[in-house]
Amino acid sequence: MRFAYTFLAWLPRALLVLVAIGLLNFFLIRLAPGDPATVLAGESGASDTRFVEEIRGRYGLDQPLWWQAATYLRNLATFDLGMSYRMQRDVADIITERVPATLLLTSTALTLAIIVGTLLGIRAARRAGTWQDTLIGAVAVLCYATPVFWAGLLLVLLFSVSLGLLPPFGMSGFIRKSGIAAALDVLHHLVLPVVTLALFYFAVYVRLSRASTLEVLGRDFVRSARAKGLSETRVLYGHVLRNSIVPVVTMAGLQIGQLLGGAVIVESVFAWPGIGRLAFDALIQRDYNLILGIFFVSSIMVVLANLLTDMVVRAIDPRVGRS
Amino acid sequence: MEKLITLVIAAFVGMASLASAEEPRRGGALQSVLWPEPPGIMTGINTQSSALLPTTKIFESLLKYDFNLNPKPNLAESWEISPDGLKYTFKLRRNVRWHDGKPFTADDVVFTYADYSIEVHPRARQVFERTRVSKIDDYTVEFALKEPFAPLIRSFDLCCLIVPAHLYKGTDFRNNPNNLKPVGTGPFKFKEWKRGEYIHLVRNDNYWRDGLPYLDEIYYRFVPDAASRALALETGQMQLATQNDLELFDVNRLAKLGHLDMTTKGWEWGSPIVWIEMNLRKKPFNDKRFRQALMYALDRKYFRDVIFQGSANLATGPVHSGSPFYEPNVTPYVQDTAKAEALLDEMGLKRGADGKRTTIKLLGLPYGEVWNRAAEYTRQALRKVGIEVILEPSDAAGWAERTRNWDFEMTMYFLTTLGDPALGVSRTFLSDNQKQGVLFTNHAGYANPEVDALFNKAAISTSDDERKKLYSQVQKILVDDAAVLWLVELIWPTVYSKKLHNAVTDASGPNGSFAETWLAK
Amino acid sequence: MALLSVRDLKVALPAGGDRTYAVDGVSMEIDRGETLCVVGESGSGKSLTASAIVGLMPSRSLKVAGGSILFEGRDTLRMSARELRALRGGRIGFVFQDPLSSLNPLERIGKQVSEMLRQHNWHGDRRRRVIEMLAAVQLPSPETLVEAYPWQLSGGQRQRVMIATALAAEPSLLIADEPTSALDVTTQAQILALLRDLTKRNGTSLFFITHDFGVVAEMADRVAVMRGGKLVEYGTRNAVLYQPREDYTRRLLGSVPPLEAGPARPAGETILRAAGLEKSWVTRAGMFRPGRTVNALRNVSFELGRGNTLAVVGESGSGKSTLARVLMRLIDADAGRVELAGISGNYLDLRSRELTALRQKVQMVFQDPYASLNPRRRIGAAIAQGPLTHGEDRETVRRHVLGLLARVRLDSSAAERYPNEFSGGQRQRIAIARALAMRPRVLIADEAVSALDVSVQAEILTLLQDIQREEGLSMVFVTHDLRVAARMADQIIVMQSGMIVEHGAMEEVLSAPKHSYTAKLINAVPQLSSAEAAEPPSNILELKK
Amino acid sequence: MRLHDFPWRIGVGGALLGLFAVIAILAPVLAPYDPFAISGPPLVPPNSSYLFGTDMLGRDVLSGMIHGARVSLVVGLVSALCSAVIGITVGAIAGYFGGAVDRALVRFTEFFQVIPSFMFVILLVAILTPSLGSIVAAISLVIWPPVARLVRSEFMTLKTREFVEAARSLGLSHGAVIVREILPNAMPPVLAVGSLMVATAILTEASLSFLGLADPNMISWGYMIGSARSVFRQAWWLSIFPGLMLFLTVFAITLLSEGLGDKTNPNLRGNQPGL
Repeated sequence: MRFAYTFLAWLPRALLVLVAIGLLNFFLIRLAPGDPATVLAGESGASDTRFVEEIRGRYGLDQPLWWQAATYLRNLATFDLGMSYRMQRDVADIITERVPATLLLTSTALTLAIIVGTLLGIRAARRAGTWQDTLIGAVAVLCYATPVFWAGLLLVLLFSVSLGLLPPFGMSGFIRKSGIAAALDVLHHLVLPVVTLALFYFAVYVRLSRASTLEVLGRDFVRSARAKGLSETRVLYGHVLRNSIVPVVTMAGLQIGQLLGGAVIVESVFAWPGIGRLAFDALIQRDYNLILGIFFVSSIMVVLANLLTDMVVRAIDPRVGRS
Repeated sequence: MEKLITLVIAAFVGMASLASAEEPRRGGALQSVLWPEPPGIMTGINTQSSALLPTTKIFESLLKYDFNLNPKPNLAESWEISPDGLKYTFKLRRNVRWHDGKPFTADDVVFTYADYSIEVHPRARQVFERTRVSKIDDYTVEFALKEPFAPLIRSFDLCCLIVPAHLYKGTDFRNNPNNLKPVGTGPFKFKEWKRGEYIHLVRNDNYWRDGLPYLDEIYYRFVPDAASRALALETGQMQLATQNDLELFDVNRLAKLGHLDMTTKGWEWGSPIVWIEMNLRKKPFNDKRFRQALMYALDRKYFRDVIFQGSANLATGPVHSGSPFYEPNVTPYVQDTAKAEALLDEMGLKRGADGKRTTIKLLGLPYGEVWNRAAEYTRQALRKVGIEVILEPSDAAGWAERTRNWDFEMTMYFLTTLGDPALGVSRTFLSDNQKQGVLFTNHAGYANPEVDALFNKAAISTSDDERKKLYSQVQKILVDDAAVLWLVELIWPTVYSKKLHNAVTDASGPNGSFAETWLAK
Repeated sequence: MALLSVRDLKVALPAGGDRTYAVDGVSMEIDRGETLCVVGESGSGKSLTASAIVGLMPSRSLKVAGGSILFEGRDTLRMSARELRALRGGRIGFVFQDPLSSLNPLERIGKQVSEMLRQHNWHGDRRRRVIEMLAAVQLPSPETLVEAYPWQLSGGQRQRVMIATALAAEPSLLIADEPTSALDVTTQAQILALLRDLTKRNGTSLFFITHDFGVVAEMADRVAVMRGGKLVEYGTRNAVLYQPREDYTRRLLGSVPPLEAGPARPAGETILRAAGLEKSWVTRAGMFRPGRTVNALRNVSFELGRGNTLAVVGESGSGKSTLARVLMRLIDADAGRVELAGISGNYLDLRSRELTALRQKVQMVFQDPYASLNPRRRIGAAIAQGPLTHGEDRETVRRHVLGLLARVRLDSSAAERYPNEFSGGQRQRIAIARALAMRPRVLIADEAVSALDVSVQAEILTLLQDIQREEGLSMVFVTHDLRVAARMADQIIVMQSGMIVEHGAMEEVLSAPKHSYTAKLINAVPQLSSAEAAEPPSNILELKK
Repeated sequence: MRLHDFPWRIGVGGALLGLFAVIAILAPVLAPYDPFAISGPPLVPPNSSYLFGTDMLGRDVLSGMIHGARVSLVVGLVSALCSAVIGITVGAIAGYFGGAVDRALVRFTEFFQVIPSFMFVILLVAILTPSLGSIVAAISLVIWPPVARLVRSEFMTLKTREFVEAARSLGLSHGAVIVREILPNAMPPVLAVGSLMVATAILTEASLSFLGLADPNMISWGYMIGSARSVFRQAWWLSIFPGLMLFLTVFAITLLSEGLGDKTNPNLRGNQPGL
């Protein structure tokens, strides 16, 4: 029952946020100089007033702003994200086509980073003050300080240009294979981008889980657990982990929402056909419906991530929301 | 490892081509690339460069043009122009069928030029609004003009391919369902478009030139980044790449590989020129000496060799060197900083205490690293003669917005000057073409009655010799006046596998119909 | 042979500390079924000795440097880690001080107790054993309690769970490190009785650590007094309590205020009158849960005579702290009047800008010396803060501060130093100086001494009494410790869940409490004299005065 | 403070940062060439006259790297400062006053988290057109929430502390209590997170420049790497060395912030703002 309650409490606020964000984005985008018509005119190397008027008319860009906002919200309610001006296709189709690539990349990277980061963080906390702690801490700082795009370029230079082990770009080979071969091919292409993105997230979770584990290790109930004769491992994974994982879960929830941000860079470096790079191009080309569509999808991801985190935290710590 | 593969292939290919004589082979699949993925491939409606490649394989134009832009027969067998240059009559081929089996007749031609192109294509509108198109009989069409318009004969090219009247007449052209699976008369039929992956064209078996085309099918694949495209060419997975598909560095590198070849021909119909436009409404740009000083300050060889990596020629004036109306002997403006400084002093723009004469702003073209470097070099060169340049950043939309609204001091960009000065050159300099808010018009605000007169006279004259004399005079005036800072003529290289023959056969180059193109084993 | 005998135990402090050994050559013994009380002030090393027995040193930097600990014939200092783990919980149970944080907040009670049984492979039905133990420690409805979480239980209940866990595997020794210091006095009495009963019934020896001699009197068979890591006195309960050989023990015994009213002062004319004070907290109503209301003050009225001290006594949650903060206008009461001589009308109605007059008449001293001083501000500036805010000029304030430092027996160099360079007692003196700087007519002390060691407590109480006498201060003295109240106050009010259940002169209330709750409180106070001494040695009488 | 426990992190981090600050300030003197001037043939690999080679136009990479320090440190410090000011104000008010004010400000802070911060920065810079000012403004506007969250939680714990009640009972106004009593005690963790802000701001500016959204009149490391993308396989030195400078600067700042963090409260929550 409790989770139904959290969902019901979450729903109205989430809808409000989505609408508010939708409107904010709607007006923000239009602040950028130029509109789709000018971009299309510029690109086709030929234009006259009738050409530009005709485009504006067709996409309703000549309507008063408030009317455009109203239609945008009305469409949003029915999940109709409108047409992409540049690609002449339904935004929903484009996103459903490109989102899997981003999700595949970012979720793998984040999961990898969380698991490895948290375990190493616990190891560092358990061996606090020893060389292991300092080593892990140093590696974490190194990864955190490495700019994502530079790490990507270095990995490509090392593993694909000089060693030729891994493909430098794209999500699949030039000619698409099918079935298992296609899956393997994608995995083969996935390695470098995931490692690049995971390196950055990894650093965050090592420091976070180390700090959190250290804090919990100092609490009285750990001493009581030891007084029961429990071995250090059982104390750590039986009692400490459950308490120290809460900040990690909260940070993970926060970062799920930020996945799109990290993806922009990695997808640009590795030409990964995801919505990160698509969002950047759409913004530059003032493809209003497409960029608003992507923002909308990413806000849904953020709002869902908040719900998920909230539920997971309540599952771990029943006091939340009760006291 | 990679280097190894390419050597092996090169050796193998070398042997194969020696063995078979120049006998064209029937069959095979051409793998080529397309980026960015075009919104659509319906001629007239989708005019982006990436849309032209597949469109020109499906649809055909009345005429073709050789490398010197001389018209050659295509869907039109023959044509006559009346002595007073007011009537153009075309005799059409008889045995041509649309992909859906319907016969190709004069109705299609009349519909294309009188109705369809005028509605959808801005450039076609400028030309064919002057003509009255009428059907003499099923296979004869006549274009009537109120006053002679010499460039008309060079306008029956890529801009207006013939569309099937029976499928489009009376419909909403932009939302016509056939746009998604276009029906043309060309050597290849539309098979499939897998969004995000490729466009697949297959041979049109009952094409009107029997025995053609040689190729079974063509794949245009969407590969998002230049480096992958270069890799695909290198490894032989792909046989053709053109225009902006490759980074300039890769073009030079690939061209030297054994199994690949490179040509710069095939873009004559476009003839793109790069220049810096100045807002003549503002000081000090309205002073000819300042503009000349800028020309003397810039080293155009550096633009050609370093910035465009040799994929360019020096531009001397408004008309492309490949055009029949080109006038070579105009003021040469070879880099001469001393002369530039002299001109600036003469103007009274002395060097201040900090060595600066004045500060001006340059709006760079936001289309990638090459253009950023071009802007950075310009600033560097002008700084040597005491002119401080502030680079104004923008993105594609921002640039278009500011340029069309005359909101700039200097802006750099390139523009296709097309087959005929009346089509692609005069629009930039005619004083009555100052349309604020419209891109690629006379943004600079150049106004010279003499130039206006010359351009208008040349446009309606019927004799090529007279037009040549008039355009030579115009070029001399414009260059001396330094109306714009001409830099280089862009070259769009086409890199192709040696196994691929007859890919670039006329002025349309890779945008040709590929009817005679064939692929060795 | 003794169950546990500690021989010449030494625990070394990390280099650079103020002394080399935290525990310096301590020896003591416990026989089967016997209770040894180890008593001493903070820093005496009593907890470290207990930790050394089971090898659970609080930090890696503290190492056992010598001696031996024989338990059931084997030296725990030479045991392997695995053997030590079998000992902990299996043969030696542990109960810690703060019940609120000694249980894993995210684990159910049943699981935490049965974990002890699983660890020491208790053969037989573990769930039945858990319920049996929960019942043994007198917890209500054990079956439902097994599924409950720690935060759903009170402090006393959680301590019972700790005891149930510690004794679950039938250890032969139970170490209790100040198990009741964090509890209310009534709950403390129940827990002490429970421990006595369980250890006596099962023949479990009890290693009981405390700082309260009253508790020692009730629990101990043998007593060890420790100071600065050394064993100061060791002997049977009666010998140590009633014939202490060391004067340090005598001084400790002397500083425990007996439960007797001090000399009563005449109730002068009223300086502060409170009437009908009401205050309740409402927890925010959730989407589907009604908000819960907690009544902190219900119709509280009292009077304070000039120069008198009114004690406000009650257990935690009785509303005594809320009352103090309402009087200081740190919290706004829901209703009620408070009149102070020199301020017209009910000063609860004064708007925040008009409070300056009140600030100069009423000041407050807080409980935790480590939290009531801003760590980032020098002592002199802290004391001068009040007067400066009220616009007194710097020079007079500076001289006033030096005078106050002398007043609270701190040398003037303290003005330039930071709080972290002072002991708890010294900080409380500084807090008093800060309050006096405003020259208040009324001083409110909220648990002003409960965080201090008993010897330091005595000094502060004496200082407060001297200042009250010299300055003619009236005081409202909030405390949970009846013995402290008895020593300081002329009148007393006893509060229970927000209501005053008893008020009157100190002497009458102590000797003849009208309300049953007051009587319960008085009996619950562990007292030196109340122990059933085998033969009351002569010196008990002197202690009475 | 005895030598051996001198926090090496602060030492190393501080020294490195100091070095970069000196480089930034003395850039014109230190750089062998004018970073914008074409001082040699294009694409020259590292050699004696050009320690780190030349770029596609023939400009000296080393001089570019030295001048690049200016943009990074200016953007880093100014954005961190602005975001700290916004964060502290919002966090202090929310944490100290609680109730409706707190709920409203928390909603406002969450509002900034819904759009991925890096996308939001790109959006703002695209609107304002890339320049040093617009980049700093955009970054400051986006990275303040973590500071606000930390300050709010610090204030919520500190405001219940007795020395705050004592200060109020002495008659100090809310403003004085916030600024003079609570804030000084909240500063150490804020300082630690604040220095992380500098690192994040520098990384964000570099990423923006890498994507091309850079002030064309300034030299920035990210821009140097971004504009060498097409030749990064042939001219590896154009990406490696500017990236190395960027890495070392951020490494130094992170070390410094960890050192500050450890010294003040060892269990700094690793409160790291998402990129």
